[in-house]
Amino acid sequence: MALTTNAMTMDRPTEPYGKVGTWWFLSSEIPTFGGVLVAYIVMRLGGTGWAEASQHLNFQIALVNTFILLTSSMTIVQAHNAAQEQDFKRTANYLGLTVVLGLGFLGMKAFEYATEISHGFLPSSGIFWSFYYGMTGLHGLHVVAGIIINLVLWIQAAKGTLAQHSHRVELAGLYWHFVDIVWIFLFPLLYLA
Amino acid sequence: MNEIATDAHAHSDNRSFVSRYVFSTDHKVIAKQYLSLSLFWALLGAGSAYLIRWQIAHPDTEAFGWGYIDPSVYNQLVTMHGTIMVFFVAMPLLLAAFGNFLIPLMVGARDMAFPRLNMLSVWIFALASIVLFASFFMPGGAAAAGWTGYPPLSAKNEYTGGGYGMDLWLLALALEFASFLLGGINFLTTAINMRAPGMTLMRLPVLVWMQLIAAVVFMLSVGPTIAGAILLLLDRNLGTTFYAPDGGGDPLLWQHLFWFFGHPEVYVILLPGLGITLEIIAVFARKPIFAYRPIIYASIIAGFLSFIVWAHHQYLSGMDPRLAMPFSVTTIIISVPFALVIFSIIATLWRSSMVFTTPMLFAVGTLGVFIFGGLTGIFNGSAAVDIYIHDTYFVVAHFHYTLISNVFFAGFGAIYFWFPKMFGRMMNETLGKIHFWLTFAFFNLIFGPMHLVGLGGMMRRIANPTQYDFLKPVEPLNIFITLMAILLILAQIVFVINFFWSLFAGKVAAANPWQANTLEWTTSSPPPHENFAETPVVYRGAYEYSLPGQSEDWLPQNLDLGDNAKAAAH
Amino acid sequence: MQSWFPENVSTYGGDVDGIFWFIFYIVTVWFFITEGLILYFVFRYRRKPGVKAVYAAGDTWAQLAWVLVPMAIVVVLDLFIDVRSADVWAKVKLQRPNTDFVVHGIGKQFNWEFVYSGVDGKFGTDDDIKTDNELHVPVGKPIQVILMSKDVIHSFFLPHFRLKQDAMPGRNIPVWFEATKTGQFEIPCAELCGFGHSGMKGLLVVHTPEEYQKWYREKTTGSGA
Amino acid sequence: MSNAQTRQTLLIWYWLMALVILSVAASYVLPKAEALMLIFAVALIKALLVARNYMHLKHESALIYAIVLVPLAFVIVFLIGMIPDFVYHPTKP
Repeated sequence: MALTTNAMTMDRPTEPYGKVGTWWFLSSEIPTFGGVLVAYIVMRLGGTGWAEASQHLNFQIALVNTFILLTSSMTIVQAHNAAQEQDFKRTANYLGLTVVLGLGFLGMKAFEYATEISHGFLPSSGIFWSFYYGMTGLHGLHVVAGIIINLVLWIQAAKGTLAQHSHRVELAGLYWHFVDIVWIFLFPLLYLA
Repeated sequence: MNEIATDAHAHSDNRSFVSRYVFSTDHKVIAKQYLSLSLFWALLGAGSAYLIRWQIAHPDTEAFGWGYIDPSVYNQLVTMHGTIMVFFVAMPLLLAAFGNFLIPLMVGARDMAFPRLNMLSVWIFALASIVLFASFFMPGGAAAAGWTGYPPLSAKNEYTGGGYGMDLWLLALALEFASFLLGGINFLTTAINMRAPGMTLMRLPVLVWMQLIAAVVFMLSVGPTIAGAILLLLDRNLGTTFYAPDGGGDPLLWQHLFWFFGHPEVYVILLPGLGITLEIIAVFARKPIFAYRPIIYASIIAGFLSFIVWAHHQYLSGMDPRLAMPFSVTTIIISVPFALVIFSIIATLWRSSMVFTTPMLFAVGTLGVFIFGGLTGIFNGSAAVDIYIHDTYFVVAHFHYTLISNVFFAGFGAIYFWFPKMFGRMMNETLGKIHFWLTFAFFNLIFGPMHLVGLGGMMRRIANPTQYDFLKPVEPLNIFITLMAILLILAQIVFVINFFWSLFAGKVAAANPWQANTLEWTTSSPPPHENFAETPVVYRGAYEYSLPGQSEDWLPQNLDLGDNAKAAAH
Repeated sequence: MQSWFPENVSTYGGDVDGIFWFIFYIVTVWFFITEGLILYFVFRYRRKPGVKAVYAAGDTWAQLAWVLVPMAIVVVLDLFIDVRSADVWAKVKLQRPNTDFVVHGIGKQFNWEFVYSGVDGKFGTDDDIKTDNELHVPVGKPIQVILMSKDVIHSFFLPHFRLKQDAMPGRNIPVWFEATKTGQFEIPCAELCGFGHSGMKGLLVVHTPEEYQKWYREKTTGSGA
Repeated sequence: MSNAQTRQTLLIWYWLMALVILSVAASYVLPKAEALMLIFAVALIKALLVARNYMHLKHESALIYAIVLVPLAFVIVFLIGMIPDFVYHPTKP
C-alpha cells in the first residue's frame, strides 16, 4: 500500500498505447520521405535542367490537389471532433467525405500521370521525371493506405461499431495529416521551384 | 478485457492448436517463431560460408558435397551470406526473438502493447524469408551484387547476369524492414508504457534498455534505405535513372541512402548483444552491474553517434575526400562510449564471485572477442589506414569479430541462459561447455589469421586469390582458415544435438534456475499464456546481487522487504 | 609482422604503414590491459565457499573514476589518432602535387584501360595512346591517374603503393602516386564488379625514366604508323 | 465546446487555404529567389499549422515531441552530409 507513491508511477507516460505507437511509426516515416526529399534537393541543387523539366508539369491539377488534401485533413479532424462527442453519424459523414476527397486526389493524380505520359514524359525520361514519379508514387501509395484505413473506420462508424474504439479515428487522422504534410512539401518542391 | 484475461487464467487455455502455435499473438510463441526462422537461416548462412571458404582455399575445384562453384554463383553466395547473416539471422535472433520474449517479461507486462501487430510482424518476416528463399531458384540465380547491393552493378541485369533474384532480394529486404519496424513500434511502446508498477526507467534491466535503443536506432535510420530500395526497384523495372549516371542520376546516392542505415544497423545488432552479455555476467558474477546508469547513457550517446558516422564506409567511394576527416573523427570517437561499457563490464568482474556455467562462458567469450573486434575497428575508422585495408579481408575479419561476437557468442549465451524459461527444460551443461570451447577456439583460429590475410592485401569477394602474385604469401593461411571454418561449422552439431535433446529430455527447469533477479524469473518456466498470475510490483533495480546485510546473494526485483530494507536497497 | 604487408614502393606508402603501426601499438597495449584484466579476474574471482562478491555498483564518483579515467585516456588517444591520420589522408588524397604526367584509368567489365594523352598533351584526340591492363610509368615522378568507369563501380588498388580508390561511373576521380622503385606490380580491382571481378587484373610497370621514354616513343610511333 | 472546436478546426483550414494561395501568388509576382524563399517558408508554416493543431502536437508531452524532432534532426544531418557530394562535385565532368 505504502508503495503507491509518486516514485512508483513517476516516469510512466500516460498516453494511450495506440497514440504512442502511431507516433513511433510516423517517426520512422520521417526519414523515409526525408531521405528521398534530401536526395532530390541536393541533386537538384547540383544538377542542371531540372527547372525546365518541371515547367512541363501541370501546375493547376497539383494546386487543386493541394486544396483537396488540405481540406481532407480538415474533414478528418472534424470526424475526430465528432467521435469525441460520440456523434457517430457525423463521424461517419466526415470520414466518408475524407475518403471521397482522398479518392479525388488519386483520381486527379491519375489524370495528371496520364497527361504527362501522353506527352511523352515517362519515368525513364530523365532524373527529374524519375524523382517526380518516384516521390509522388511513394506518396500516392501512402494515400492509398490512408484511404483504406479511413474506409474501414467509415464502415465501422456507419455500422455503429466504432464506439468501443473511437480513438482510432485520431490515429488514422495522425497518419492522414502526415501524408498531407508530405504533400505540403512535395507541392512547392516539384511544381513551384 | 480484463475479465477475459483472468478467465483464461482460471480455466485451462482453450485456444485451438493453430491460434496457439501458428497464428499466435502470444509474444513468447512469436519469439520462438523468430528463433526457429533465424536458426533455419543460420544453417543456410553457414552452408554459404563453407562454399565461399572452399572456393577461396581451393579455387575452381569441386567443393565436397556441392561441386564446382561458378564465379557468378560465388558472387551470389557472397551476397546471400551477408544478407542472410545480418538481416535474417542476427536481427531476428538478437532483436526479434529475445526482444519479443524478454521485453514483456522483464518489464512485467502480460504481452506486447500490440499483440496482433506483433503477429503481423512475424508473418511479414516469414513472407520476407519465403521471398528471399525463392530468389535462389530464379533464372540467373539469387542477387549477386554484394550484400550492400551497390548500383550500377545491382541496377542492371546485364552487369551481373542475374535476373529476378535481385528484385526479390530488394523486396525481401523491404519486407524484412517493414516487419522490424512493426516490431520496433511494439518494443518501444511496450517498454515505455507498459512497465509494471515500480518499474521506473532506471530500474529496467539493461537488456531492455539496449533493445529500446536498438529499436529507436533502427526505426530512425531504416527509412532512407527502404526508400533507396524502392528507387532501385524503379530503376530496375521502370527505367528511372536515380542511380544511372547517363540519365542524370548518381550511384553514390545509393551508398549514402544505404549506409545511413547500414552503419546504425551495426549498433542495432551490437547493443542487444551487449545487453545480453551484461545480463548474464551480472547473474553469474553475483554482483551488480558496475555503472548501470553511465552504461545506459553511453549506449544512448553511441546510438546518436551512429547516425553521424555512415560515410566511413565510403572513404574511397569517390565521395568528397574532405568529408573523410569529420567522419573519421566521429567514427573513432564512437569508441569512447563503448570503451565505457567495456570497462564497466570488466569492473563488474572485479571482486565478483563467478560461476562458469555455459551462458557465463559465452558471455565472457563475447566480451573477450568483442574487445578484439572493437580495437581493430580503430584501424578501419582511420581514413588513412583505410586507404590500404578498405575492401580487404582485414575489414571482413574486423566485422566478423564484432558481429559474430554478438550473434554467435551473445546469441548462444542467450539461448543457453533463457532456454529454461523458453522451453521449461535445462540445456546440458557438459555439451554446452564443449560447444563453447570448440566455438571459441575455431572462431579465433579463423578470424585472427584473417586479419593477416587482409594485411597481405587480399580483396574481399574475390573468387580466386591464386590469380595474384602478391597474394601468394597468404595462400597457406587461406587453406588453414578454410579448414578451421569447416571445423567451426561441424562444432555447431554439438549445439544442435544439445538443443533438440534438451527440448525433449532435458532436466525440468525450476522457475528461477540461475537465482536471477529480473522479473522473467519470478514466473513459472515456461511462463503461462499471460506471463504473470498477477502483475508484479517492483521495489528495486535489477542487479541487487550480494547486497550487504542480506543472507542470500540475490534479491528479486519484486520481493517486498518492508520499509527499512527498501531504504537500504535504493 | 611487417612482412605481411606487400613491399612498399611509393613515397607515401611509409606514412600509411606508419599510421597503421602507430594505431597497432596503441591498441595492442589496450588489448593486453583489458584481456589481461579479464583473464586475471576470471581466475582470481571464481566462486569460493563463504566469499561473497563485493557490492560495488559504481554509483559514487570514487568508484566511477575507475572507468572514467581510462575512458578519458581513450578520448585523448582517439584524438591523437585522428590528427595523425588526417595528415596522412590529406597527403594521399587531398594534396595532389602538380604534375604533367596525367593518365586516364578507365575501368570496365573486366579490365583496366589506360589512356595517355599522346604528343599533343590533350585527351580525346587521335594521337591518344591506349593500353589494355598495362600502366607504364617512370620511377620518381608524381603520376596522376584520373579514374573513370564505363559500367559499374571498380576500385583501383595498388597494394604495393598503399593506394586504393573507387572508379565511379559518372565521376572523374583523380589519384596520385610516386614510385620509388622500378618493377612490375599488380593492379587488382577491389570492388565487386561482376562475375569476372576476381580476374580483373592490370599490371603497373615502373620504368627508369630512360626506359619509359623508350617505351613511350615506341608507342607513339607505333600508333602513328 | 464542440462548436469552439469546430470553429478552431475551420479557422486553421481557412489559414491553410489562404497560405496556398499566397505561395502560388508569390510564384507569379515575386522574383524567383524571393518567391522560393517565401514559398518554402509558407510550406513550413503550413506543416506547423497541421502538426500543431490537427495533430494536436501543441497538447502533447515531451516524449511525443522527441519522437518527432529527433528523426527530423537526423534528416538534417543527412542533408548536411550529402551536400559536399552532390551540390559541389569537382569530380563530375
